[in-house]
Amino acid sequence: MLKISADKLNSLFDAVSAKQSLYIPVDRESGSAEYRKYKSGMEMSKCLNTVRSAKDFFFPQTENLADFKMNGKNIEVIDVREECEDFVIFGVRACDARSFTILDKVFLAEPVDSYYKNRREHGTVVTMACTRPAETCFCTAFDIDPTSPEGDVAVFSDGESYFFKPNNDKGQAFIDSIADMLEDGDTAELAQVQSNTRKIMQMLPLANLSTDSFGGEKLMEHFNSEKWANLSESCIGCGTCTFVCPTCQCYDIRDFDTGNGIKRFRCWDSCMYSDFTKMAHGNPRNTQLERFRQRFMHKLVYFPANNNGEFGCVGCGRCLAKCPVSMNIVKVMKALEEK
Amino acid sequence: MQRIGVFVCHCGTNIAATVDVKAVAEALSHEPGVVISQDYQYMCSESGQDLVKNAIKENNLTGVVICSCSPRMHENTFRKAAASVGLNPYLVEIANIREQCSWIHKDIASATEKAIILGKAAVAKVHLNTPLTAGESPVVKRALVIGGGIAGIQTALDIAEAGFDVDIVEKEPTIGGKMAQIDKTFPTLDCAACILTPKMVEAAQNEHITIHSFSEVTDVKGFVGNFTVTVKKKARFVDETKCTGCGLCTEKCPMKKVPNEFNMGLDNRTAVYIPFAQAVPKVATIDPNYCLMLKNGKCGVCSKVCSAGAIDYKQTDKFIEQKYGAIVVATGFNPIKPDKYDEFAYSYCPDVVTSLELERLMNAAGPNGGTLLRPSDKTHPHTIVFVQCVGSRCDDEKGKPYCSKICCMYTAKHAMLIREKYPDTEVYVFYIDVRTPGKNFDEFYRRAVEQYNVHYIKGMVGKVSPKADGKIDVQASDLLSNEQLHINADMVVLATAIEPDKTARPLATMLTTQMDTNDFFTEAHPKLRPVESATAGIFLSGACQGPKDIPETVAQASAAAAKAIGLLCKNSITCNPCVAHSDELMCNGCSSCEKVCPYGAITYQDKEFRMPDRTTAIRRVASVNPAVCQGCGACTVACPSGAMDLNGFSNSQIMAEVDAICK
Amino acid sequence: MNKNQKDWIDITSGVNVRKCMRCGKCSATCPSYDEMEYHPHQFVYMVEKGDIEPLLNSESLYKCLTCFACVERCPRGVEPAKVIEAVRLTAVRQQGNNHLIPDRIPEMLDDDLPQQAIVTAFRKYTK
Amino acid sequence: MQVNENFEPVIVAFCCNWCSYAGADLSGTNRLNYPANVKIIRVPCSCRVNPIFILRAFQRGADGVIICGCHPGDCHYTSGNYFTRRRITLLYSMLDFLGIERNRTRLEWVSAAEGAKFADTMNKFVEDVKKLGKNRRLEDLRCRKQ
Amino acid sequence: MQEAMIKRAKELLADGTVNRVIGWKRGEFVYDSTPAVFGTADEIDAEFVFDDFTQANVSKYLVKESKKDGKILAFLKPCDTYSFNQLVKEHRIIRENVYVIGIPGGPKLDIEKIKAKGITGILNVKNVNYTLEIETLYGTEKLPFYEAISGKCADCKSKKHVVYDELIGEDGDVLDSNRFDMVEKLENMTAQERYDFWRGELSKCIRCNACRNVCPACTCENCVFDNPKSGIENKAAADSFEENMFHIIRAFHVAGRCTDCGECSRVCPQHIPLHLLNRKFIKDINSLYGEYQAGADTTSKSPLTDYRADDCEPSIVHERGVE
Repeated sequence: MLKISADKLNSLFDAVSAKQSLYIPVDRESGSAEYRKYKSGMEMSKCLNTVRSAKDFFFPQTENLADFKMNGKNIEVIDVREECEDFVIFGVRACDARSFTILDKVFLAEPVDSYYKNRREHGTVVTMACTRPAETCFCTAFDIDPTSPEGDVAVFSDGESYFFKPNNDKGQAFIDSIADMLEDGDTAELAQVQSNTRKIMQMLPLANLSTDSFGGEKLMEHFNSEKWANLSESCIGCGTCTFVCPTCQCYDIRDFDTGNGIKRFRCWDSCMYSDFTKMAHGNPRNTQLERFRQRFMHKLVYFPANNNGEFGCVGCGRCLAKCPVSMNIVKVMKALEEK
Repeated sequence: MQRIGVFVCHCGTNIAATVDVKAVAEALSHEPGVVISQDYQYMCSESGQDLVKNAIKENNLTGVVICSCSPRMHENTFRKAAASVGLNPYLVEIANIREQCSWIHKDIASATEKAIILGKAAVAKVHLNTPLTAGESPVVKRALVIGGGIAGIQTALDIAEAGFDVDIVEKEPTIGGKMAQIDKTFPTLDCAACILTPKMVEAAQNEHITIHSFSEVTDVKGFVGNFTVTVKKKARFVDETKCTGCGLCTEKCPMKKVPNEFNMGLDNRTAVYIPFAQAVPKVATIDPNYCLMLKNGKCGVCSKVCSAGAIDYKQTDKFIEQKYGAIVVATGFNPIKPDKYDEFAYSYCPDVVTSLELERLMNAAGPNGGTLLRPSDKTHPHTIVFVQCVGSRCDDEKGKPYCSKICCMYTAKHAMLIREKYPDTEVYVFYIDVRTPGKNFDEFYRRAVEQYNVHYIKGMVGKVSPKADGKIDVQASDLLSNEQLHINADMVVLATAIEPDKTARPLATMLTTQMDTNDFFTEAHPKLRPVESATAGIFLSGACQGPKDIPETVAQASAAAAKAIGLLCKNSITCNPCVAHSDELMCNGCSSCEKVCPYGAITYQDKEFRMPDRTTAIRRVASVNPAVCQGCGACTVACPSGAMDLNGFSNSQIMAEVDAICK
Repeated sequence: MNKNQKDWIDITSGVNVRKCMRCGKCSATCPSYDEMEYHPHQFVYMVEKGDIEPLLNSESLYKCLTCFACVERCPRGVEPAKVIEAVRLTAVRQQGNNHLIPDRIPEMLDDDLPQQAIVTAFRKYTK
Repeated sequence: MQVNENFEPVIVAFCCNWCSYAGADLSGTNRLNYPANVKIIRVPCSCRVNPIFILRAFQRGADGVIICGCHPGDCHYTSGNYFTRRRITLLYSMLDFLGIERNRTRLEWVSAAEGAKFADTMNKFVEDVKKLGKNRRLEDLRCRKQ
Repeated sequence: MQEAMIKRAKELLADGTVNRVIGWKRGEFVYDSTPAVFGTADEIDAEFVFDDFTQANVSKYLVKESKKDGKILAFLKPCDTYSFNQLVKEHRIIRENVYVIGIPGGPKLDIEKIKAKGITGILNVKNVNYTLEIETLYGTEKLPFYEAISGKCADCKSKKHVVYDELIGEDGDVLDSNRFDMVEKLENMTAQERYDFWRGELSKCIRCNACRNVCPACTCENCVFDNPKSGIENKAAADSFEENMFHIIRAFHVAGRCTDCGECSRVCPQHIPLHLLNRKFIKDINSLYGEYQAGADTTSKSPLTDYRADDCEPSIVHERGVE
């Protein structure tokens, strides 16, 4: 496998960012990490994951869709779409990499979301295999192997070097573009690292979390469960879980009157919000119980029902860490499992 | 879809000279919703108004924008014009392009640009205007006067004269107030009782006036035109309807050592008493703190001698509830007690008296039958010192920061009366300033000095020391001769400050009216609305609003009556429709709005609501009484959820104006 | 007018002399009145005018017993005794002028002098 | 600071109906000039001005916002401007805390008789805002004029 | 403490004083307790937890809970009692329906602080003489207790319970905290520095509304930012202005009502120091209009619904500090 020694990683970043935008996870002062556009000298974060997921690159929180201009009493529609420039996201974890597959099922299915597609086509996802999973990780429950991530290119580290493995043509092209900086490497040490990580994965507190009792066929059983009342009781109805979630894909479309024209934009929405699904007649989901149930039913039942059994969760653990009241999908799954 | 008409006025050349009115009309014609945009020489003229009216009719307009002078000039004119052709008057907006544009700018280009922007803001606002209808609220044709002094009596008589029923609530057993205690009045020196008591009788006999003596207001609900007031009639243990006022009980009552309030405690009365001979109602009252029967169940003399059978030891407080359209506050004043001023020896020297005490000492119905004698040894005083500004104009917690206004004049009166009746008496008046603004006031004061030879000394008394020989050493400064004086006096009279009655503050709370830091009621406007409180339907009469002499009090009493009559004449009150209203679905009942409402227009109700989850819930929500709300909008900002909004100046309307201006 | 001196007296006394309404109650109440060339109300008035030099040169400074009767009775809270004290301090601090020297106090004592005055004097001049 | 002579700020003035709006009228009646940049919005009382309106103005392109009300103690509604004074003092202090230039905001008391004061106040305010230049710290880029 | 609370809760359930208990429920890990209502002694025995990580302020839940049938037992830390009182004052909580037991407050631990030290795979945290022994998948780590205490506890304003029906443990005092230090530090910066500081912070905002939804002062039926009729509704900050707008208006709406409980900063997933905005208002109110602590009582007038004729003029903002 081609590799680069760890001390040369930044020169690789310099080379990549000279040709296209490069985003890497960077530590913030407060200890957490976020993706930033690479500038020379930036250190890649050693954190397991960023607070916000990598979905932002393809599905940003707000996005201008179109403009309307009023000319006297006439309205002109202006398409604001521009061809997206090529960019690379480096250091995406296996969970976030899987989330793109899930988002693709939503946005690239007919009718194709051209805004999403535009970004997806121009983005190269370089993933990074995990070596130090956290107690909140449960990606294995969704058949994700964090030691061998998906993405266009997978990168592995044995501590000394970074190894590059292409997962598809786009990945191969990326490796080709940097081939002159890479050298052949011995992957023996790497295998050892991978097997160590797999052992740790089995020791994780959530290692035994099972999805067996979920899926499309469990609809009525779970929908009518009496446990929702108790589970949703503590939910404060904020959108933290949805906004840090790599797979949540709901959005709202709004018109903003700037005073000299209308900007139509979309922005993330959260099924936890009281005005989600509010329509002219009112709102079919009026209580936090219904909204709370919706979020988890969607991830664990409705989504697999429509997508060949694939769940709408990748086990990244962000919602476990960030929920203000520590109510999360794991607690929901465990509660619903109990008979 | 809105159909808005824009009308740009030239105002002769007032506007047209600096604003290109044609350009304004042209520019505004392109605004959304505008279907007609015209300019005219004088829009406020009859033909100009006709232009607007015809345009409304012909184009079926839903909103009108007039670009003209200040809305303070002609808003009403154009609203009336719109209303005359069936357009709700509140769908008219004015863009002020004269006072706030053409008159202040010289450059035609920038003035025109600004006029267009102001016009656009008005168009943006009128898009969001809603038809408003002035609500009506019925007026109960009855007035309540709180306080039965000269102010209350005068107000009640004037209102009754106009044919409306009036109730007087007086906390003492008789009406009459402070004036009844006064001997003579300045500057005419006529007898106070001679001019007051006929008015008291007139009030008692007037078919429109009901007097609730020995009563207090305990609760006020409601709002202008429709107050509900609870009055407590305190038990007087005498049936008012039976008592003939013969006074036999007061003669026979064995308990004769009760300090007589009417004579300022300078003599005694009986436990069952009639405050004074001309009391109205002339009904006896039993003082439960002294009556032997009520205290220990042994006596019953009054009951035995009363041929009318009016004595009722079992009587209890009674509460009566009555509706009123208007309330007049006439709670009056009291002189302060100067006992905190050790240097004046008031609390331990009986010959140091207050001016009101002197009134009683000199009064024919007073403790000495009208002969001025020293309280201590009943001898005739030969040297009397008057001390001015006792407790007035003070910067400390003992006194009052204000001038009590009446002391200079009544002291001149006292000095003059004493000099006239007892020419052998030397009278000294120590003053800081002599304040005599008033008709014939300064002349009166000068007469005291020039004709009656009263010694006016500029300076203050520093110490009053009673001496062993019964004389009083008065140590004072004479600032003009720059020396310290010692006067060997027989009596010292303190012109004490006056303060609002103690009942005023709790009453103000009940009435939701405002008070200043001295507990005087605050008038709605110090110049233009001096007899109205800021709370609609509550009027102020007499010294409860500030220190006043009798003529001023009577003048204000009649003014308050006129205002009350003006209200009572109406069958209903047209309310300002630009008032606040609360969206009950949004209100969370936190009470922030209520706390900032200067009018007490906001109340809370527990209301049942159908909740989104199809259950019903009882929620506490605010509601605004449109008859009371004056439309300031303080509540709209206090409300964090935006449940409160203001008609005519709604959040969305103001934001639309902001947007249009910043565009 | 010596503005600095006036400001200094305003600051050291902490008194706002403009609050005085010229009622003269301070002088009316003053036990040392007859001893004084300038009386309490004059102190206040003259300080307000900035006419301080005559006060500094007057024996009246030392006649004030600091009994605080004027402070107690002033209806406006002007505190004349503090003004006098501040003027006195001004004089005391002008070394070599006419202020009293502590050593000379014992010889000035006589039986008629109130006890309070002695105590006050010691307090004032032993600084 | 450099003053851009060509910069014409957008100034929103909220004036209470009873004092300041009348004061503004009076400055017109007396032909006292002040810059055309100032556009007045009439409100019943200064206490009607919601902080949201002020932010909204900045969002939409205002460079300065001034509120004018009756002098404390003279409020037509007796207490409205006292509430205004507290609210707006705190709001302005908060804007200052967030690093928004303090001279972009002002609260002044102008009575119905103070036509001259109104004009002076506006002249001074416009001058101050001109020194600051365009509002960049509290604008909404989407609303910027193209 | 936990045992004493459980014992008392069961007693009060048993004697019928209350029919529910609000407290905290044990989570998946050592640190992730969730506020919860318990209906039976068995539930309490099984899941009730109170330890160094139970930080959440449960008073806001009582807005709804106090309107249900029967009385609920609430365990309130000192800071929570201020929120509770303020909500009672605003008629949001029906006081009679809540039985309040005052319990000792922090300092509580913040797991995010531990994680920020690079410690991951946390399986257990033990407090041994104020040194945290943190058992992880990658070995045991040690950390001084005070390096991991929650931001809201570090600036604790009061250990006093301003309302309670009974106390477990002792009542404390109002503290002399340094909670305004950071506000002051910012005030002493230049306007440009302050602007840069806040841009840096507020640009992180993802408008998840956690700060608002957890805030005990934010109990509007419908927030202006959720209400299309308000004209300022927005779901996401599409522009830096909207970030400013949301946080300025939110802080303004709770000004004079915010008890400084610190929940907003605790729950912010992006660690924005939102409490500084509220503290700025509190500091201004204290210095301009007299000391005021929201929630300290249920009768006083909030400084924004009150005034004095001699209040300072707004020009004070222009005159003080650094431009």
